[in-house]
Amino acid sequence: MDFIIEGIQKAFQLIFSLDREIFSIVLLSLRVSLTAIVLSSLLGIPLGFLITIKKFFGKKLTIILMNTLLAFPTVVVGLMVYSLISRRGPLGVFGLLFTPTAMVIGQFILAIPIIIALTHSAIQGIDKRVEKTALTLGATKLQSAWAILKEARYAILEAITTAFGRVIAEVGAAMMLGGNIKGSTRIMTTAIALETSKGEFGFGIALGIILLFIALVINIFHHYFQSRRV
Amino acid sequence: MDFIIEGIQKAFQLIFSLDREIFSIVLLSLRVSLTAIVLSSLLGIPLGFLITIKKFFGKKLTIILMNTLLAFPTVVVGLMVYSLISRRGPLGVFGLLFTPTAMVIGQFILAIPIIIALTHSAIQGIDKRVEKTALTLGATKLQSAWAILKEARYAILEAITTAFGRVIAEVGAAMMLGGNIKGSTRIMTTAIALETSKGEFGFGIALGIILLFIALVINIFHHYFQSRRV
Amino acid sequence: MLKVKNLKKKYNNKTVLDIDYLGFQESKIYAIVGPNGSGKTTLLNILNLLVKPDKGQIFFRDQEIINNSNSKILEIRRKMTLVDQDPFLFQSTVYSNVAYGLKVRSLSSIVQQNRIKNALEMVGLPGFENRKVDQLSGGEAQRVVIARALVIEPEILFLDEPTASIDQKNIAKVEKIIAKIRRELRTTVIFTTHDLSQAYRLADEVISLLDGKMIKQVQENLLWGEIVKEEDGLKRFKTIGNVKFAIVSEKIGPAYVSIDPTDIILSYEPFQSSARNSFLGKIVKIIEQNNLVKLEIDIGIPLVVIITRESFQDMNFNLGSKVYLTFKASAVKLY
Amino acid sequence: MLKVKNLKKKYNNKTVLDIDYLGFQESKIYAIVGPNGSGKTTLLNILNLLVKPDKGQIFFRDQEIINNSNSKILEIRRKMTLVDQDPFLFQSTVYSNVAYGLKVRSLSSIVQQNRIKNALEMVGLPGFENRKVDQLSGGEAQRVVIARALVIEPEILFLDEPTASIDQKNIAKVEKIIAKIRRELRTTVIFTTHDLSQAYRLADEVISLLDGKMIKQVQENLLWGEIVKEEDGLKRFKTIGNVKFAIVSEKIGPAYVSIDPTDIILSYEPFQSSARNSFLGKIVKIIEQNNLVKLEIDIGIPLVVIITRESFQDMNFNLGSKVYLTFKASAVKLY
Amino acid sequence: YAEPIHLKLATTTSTENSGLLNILLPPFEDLFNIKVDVIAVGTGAAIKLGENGDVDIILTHDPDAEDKFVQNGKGVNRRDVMYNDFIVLGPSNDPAKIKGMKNVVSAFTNITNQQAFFVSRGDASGTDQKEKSLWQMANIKPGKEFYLEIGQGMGVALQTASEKQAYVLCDRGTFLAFKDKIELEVLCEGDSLLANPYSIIAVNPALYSQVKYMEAMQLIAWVTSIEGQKIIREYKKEGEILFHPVAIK
Ligand SMILES: Nc1ncnc2c1ncn2[C@@H]1O[C@H](COP(=O)(O)OP(=O)(O)OP(=O)(O)O)[C@@H](O)[C@H]1O
Ligand SMILES: Nc1ncnc2c1ncn2[C@@H]1O[C@H](COP(=O)(O)OP(=O)(O)OP(=O)(O)O)[C@@H](O)[C@H]1O
Ligand SMILES: [Mg+2]
Ligand SMILES: [Mg+2]
Repeated sequence: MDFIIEGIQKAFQLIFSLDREIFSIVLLSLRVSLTAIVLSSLLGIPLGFLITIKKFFGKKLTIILMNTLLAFPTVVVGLMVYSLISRRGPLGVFGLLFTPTAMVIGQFILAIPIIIALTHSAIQGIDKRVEKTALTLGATKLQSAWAILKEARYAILEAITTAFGRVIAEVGAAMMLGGNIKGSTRIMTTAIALETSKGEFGFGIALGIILLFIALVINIFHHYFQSRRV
Repeated sequence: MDFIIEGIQKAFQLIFSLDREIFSIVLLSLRVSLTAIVLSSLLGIPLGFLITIKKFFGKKLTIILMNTLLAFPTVVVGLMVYSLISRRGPLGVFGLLFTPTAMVIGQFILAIPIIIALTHSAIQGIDKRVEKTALTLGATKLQSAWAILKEARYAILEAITTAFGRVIAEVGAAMMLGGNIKGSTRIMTTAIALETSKGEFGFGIALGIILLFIALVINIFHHYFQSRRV
Repeated sequence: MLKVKNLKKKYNNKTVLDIDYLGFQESKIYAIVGPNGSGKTTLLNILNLLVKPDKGQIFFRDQEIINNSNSKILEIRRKMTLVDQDPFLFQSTVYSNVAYGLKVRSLSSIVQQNRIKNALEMVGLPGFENRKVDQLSGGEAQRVVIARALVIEPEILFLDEPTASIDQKNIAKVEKIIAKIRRELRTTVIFTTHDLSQAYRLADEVISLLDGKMIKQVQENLLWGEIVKEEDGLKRFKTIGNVKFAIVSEKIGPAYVSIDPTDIILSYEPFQSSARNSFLGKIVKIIEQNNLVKLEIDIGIPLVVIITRESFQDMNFNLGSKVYLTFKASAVKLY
Repeated sequence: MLKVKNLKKKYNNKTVLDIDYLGFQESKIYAIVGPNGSGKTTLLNILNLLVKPDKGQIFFRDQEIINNSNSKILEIRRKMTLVDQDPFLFQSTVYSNVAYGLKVRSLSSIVQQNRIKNALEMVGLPGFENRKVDQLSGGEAQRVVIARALVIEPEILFLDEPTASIDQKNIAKVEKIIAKIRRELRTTVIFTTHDLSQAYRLADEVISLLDGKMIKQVQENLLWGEIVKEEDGLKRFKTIGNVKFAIVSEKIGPAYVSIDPTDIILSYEPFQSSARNSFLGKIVKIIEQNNLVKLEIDIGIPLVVIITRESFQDMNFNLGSKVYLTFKASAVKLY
Repeated sequence: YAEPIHLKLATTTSTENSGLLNILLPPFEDLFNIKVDVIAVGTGAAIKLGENGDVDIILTHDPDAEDKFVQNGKGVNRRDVMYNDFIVLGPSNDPAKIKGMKNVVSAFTNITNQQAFFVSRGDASGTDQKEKSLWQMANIKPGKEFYLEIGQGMGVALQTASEKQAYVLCDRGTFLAFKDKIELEVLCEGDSLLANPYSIIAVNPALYSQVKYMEAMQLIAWVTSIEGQKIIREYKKEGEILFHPVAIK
């Protein structure tokens, strides 16, 4: 209990002290996770759409696999990417390990099954008449896809929010691939893990609260933006 | 790269050796995560339903908060629950720390915002006429709720799958609250973390593959069950 | 058995329903007619206790309902059912759709099966039990929805445009069903329609709605046009084809008017009278209706006139007969 | 400008459409009639290139389409549009629904605004631009969908039961629109309806479908019943009210038959002839139709008979006249 | 058999990872019918768990923090159990030329002077505290761009150092476990400053009544017993001795 109270106090202190280190950690967290989310949405939403709309061999299997990948542990994602980009790995020459780019790759892999699976279920639920109506009115394939996505926008935005929550909160891949290097790849969650292992539980909670606060601000923006567009 | 190959080999070895320890770790993972998912579904689906259907003060805020909680880092959930159930915490007398129950609590807290938020967006997308039709045909409030949930079943099952993926793959809360005690609270992900910290990357990947394999089996069952019911 | 008093319903500050009193009796058939947006669907929704009116009371067998407990409302709602204008089918089979109302009432599955079989036969869809609902044609879907309502055997059945996309053979079937359940189960049927002849053919009473208000008369001869002030200083109602009626009115501008078909007098010669409206027309349609004869007379626009069988025979009217129509300015009712 | 050859479409191994040849010419109006499930909607979907037939060819201005490239199909589909039987409105405002077809064609927003304003006025919904679509009454929604199709100014307009839930005043409006766009824009209009009088009133040609096949004749006097073998060894068609017709048929069992209203001869006295069907009936409805007169005669069931104006006058028929109907067994056509 | 009593031991990840506990504890468990639940966390977290009474006993290697733990009355009966040694690892080309140096403080000075990369755990663990104290002795304040604080465990630190071809301070046990996976070699060892002492401390039963003090004392007795110390002395990994017992001379 006292850690929570301590955590809340510390969180306020940190926020109001405008600590430069905290600030840059927060910024990096956001940069990495938002990049990963933008990229995985750009790829995942069209894929989720195609999986739902198209008939193809192995469709059911693909959907099951996507749902399975929702259970991909972050550490394992971290390990797998690590073994590709480490000095001894096939992509070692690019020197990606322990850079924000590596973290983006890890989070991208974590986010994409979520985006695909939830986009699939979002579009699954859309009235079959949307596509027909759009075609009837002269829409191209692309325009009718857009019409369907627009009808599903609420659930798709929820998919993005869910994926964002997952990656901004994940620690395993970022730790493994970024290395939690102070001043260069330390992000909110790896900082929390560090403080926790030091026994600084209150400080960990404080950082967690700041993270949630940031998520809150983003969600408020997103909600505002969403309700304006409809 | 070599870790991945090593991991795949080790995964097969482990599966076919029917290692008793691995077996009990897998079983505990499943027990904890499935319990957490059942409980959070039982609470979260009705809550998600009510949030969507009812008009109440602060509705928008509630939805934004749920979306924010999707970004709850597992370590922070672990820390917060820890400070409640630690000996010194208000619930210390129950001696829950380092038990599977504690892990269930942690995962429950992680799962519930996902279930609520995705149930909300699932029901949001359901034709408004479902409720009217059910009422018209003499359904009680509860029966009409059931009719709505049934129309949204696909997306709600996806919500459960997503939440299941999240908790079976999470490590922070389980580590903090279970303690990764060999033979009593060690689950797949904490074992993976342990092996990774030992530098046994291949073994970590092997366990990760087994975890994904289990998720696959569950998803196949779930898919089969779902397509039979429709 | 069902009545409403002082009913008011607004949407976006626009009154869409405003009814002082309306009562329905057991085992009678009521038709509600009126143009698009006149409040028919809204009225049915309120009567079926699905939408709360902003003001007013609803009585079921003299018991006030709206402010009752939820369980009481449910109990009463279970005695009625509504077939929607744009009906929704649960994404499943025809069978489980039709079974729904029985399932929520926990009826035994044997009863369910029998009733469902009967109902599907009644609407002309025997053997459709296992059809997926997205494989139905428009008219088939509409009839499934009617079957789904029939199996409940409600005391009051609301039907919102039940035959809008049903073919003629099946319209006859549905109409027979309505007559049959009234006769055999003493069901009160309240339906809306845009087919006035259907309304008169089936219903014991026809209720006309216009802009949310009940209007006394039939909507035959309901005309849309403009009230203008002519050079002679008198007000006239001008409608399509430049046909003009003398009218008694305070206001000018666009308006609905109606002329009661029984208020119009027919004659072979024009006759000098106080009635200010007199037109020459030609009979283009003759329909027998019980002891009355309904004539459609073309005076530039078609006007319906109802006269008795006797006068029809006495006057020796026939198709193509040229006749004078005479009616008072006050017979042109303004809304 | 549009024609189909050897069209076949099956659903679940049941042939729902089977048409040898069907052609549509520019600037003409076609009505497609037929009972529920006869394949009307399926035909429109195929003509609008939304559903692929299992077999057959479609030609647009003598160019085969189906096996064309996607972009070609799109180009041709953009010259037509379909108003669905159970139309879907995008969850948004009336304006953005009506604008959709213009937006996908990237028309300038000034053109959009003008056309939308005009179209909404045409369907009698001026000022509805900013209304949310879930706040429309049934008939209003149907008219929004018609407006959405009109703004595109298609060369071919398909309308699937466009007036099913529209009130009489607005039906007249929609019918006028159809006539107007044909006249002014040379649009080909192909619509389905269950209202035969509407079909004849509007269309240059009426196409009858039954069980997916085109049938030659009108669907007045289309009857459902059973062919039975009587004790005298002859086959008769038995329908409601135990009315029986002599019929020429190989098969027995349930069937549709039709009797061409012009194949029936009327007389005051029964006359001995080779025609094997003779019934006494009473005239219950008289409707003038151009130079013909359509009579409805009750012989237990209502039968429609069409005669010329002259013979109507010569015979001095009138409402209530008792007349004999005579027609040959071969006039009872079997499907 | 009666249900064994569960004793909760919080220890550092390195102890657990070395594999020693898997040899040391089973004979004790059999002998006393006590099951030891090992909770392996960071040193700081292990001490915190002890402070909160969530474990019964701790086994750590951070003398300063341990002193404070005992001074604050949270822990009682601290016993030194064993020590192992730290070593300085680095890339084989050894840019700072410290290979074979005995004096670790001057080795550290060389590393800074050469502006070679150095990976620090930066997680306030025992190893981290030791490293900090060495910098202090060398009178150097690291924290430039060549000094990477990663805030993670020893294994990752080795991995990182290998990737960056940097120097790193490491305990011998972890190095042996990672030897094959990294491209680093031992460059500096043997300084008495590099000793890494482990202590075992029971949680004060006066503060938390439910703490299993008796069993904790039994465990302390076991690891400091002749048999216990023998097991420690004889535990080898990759043919090398890892820990040197100190409880019994
Ligand atoms: N949810 C709503 N919000 C706002 N206005 C509404 C809503 N529902 C209906 N209306 C308006 O209320 C009026 C009455 O609608 P109602 O559906 O009762 O008409 P109706 O008589 O059934 O018409 P139709 O013949 O077209 O079905 C219409 O003007 C309609 O636009
Ligand atoms: N997707 C489908 N799968 C299987 N059968 C279908 C499907 N769509 C239509 N049918 C069947 O095909 C037949 C023709 O349907 P269609 O919708 O073309 O009829 P329709 O003439 O438009 O009828 P209505 O007047 O009821 O609208 C019907 O028997 C219908 O049940
Ligand atoms: Mg309506
Ligand atoms: Mg149809």
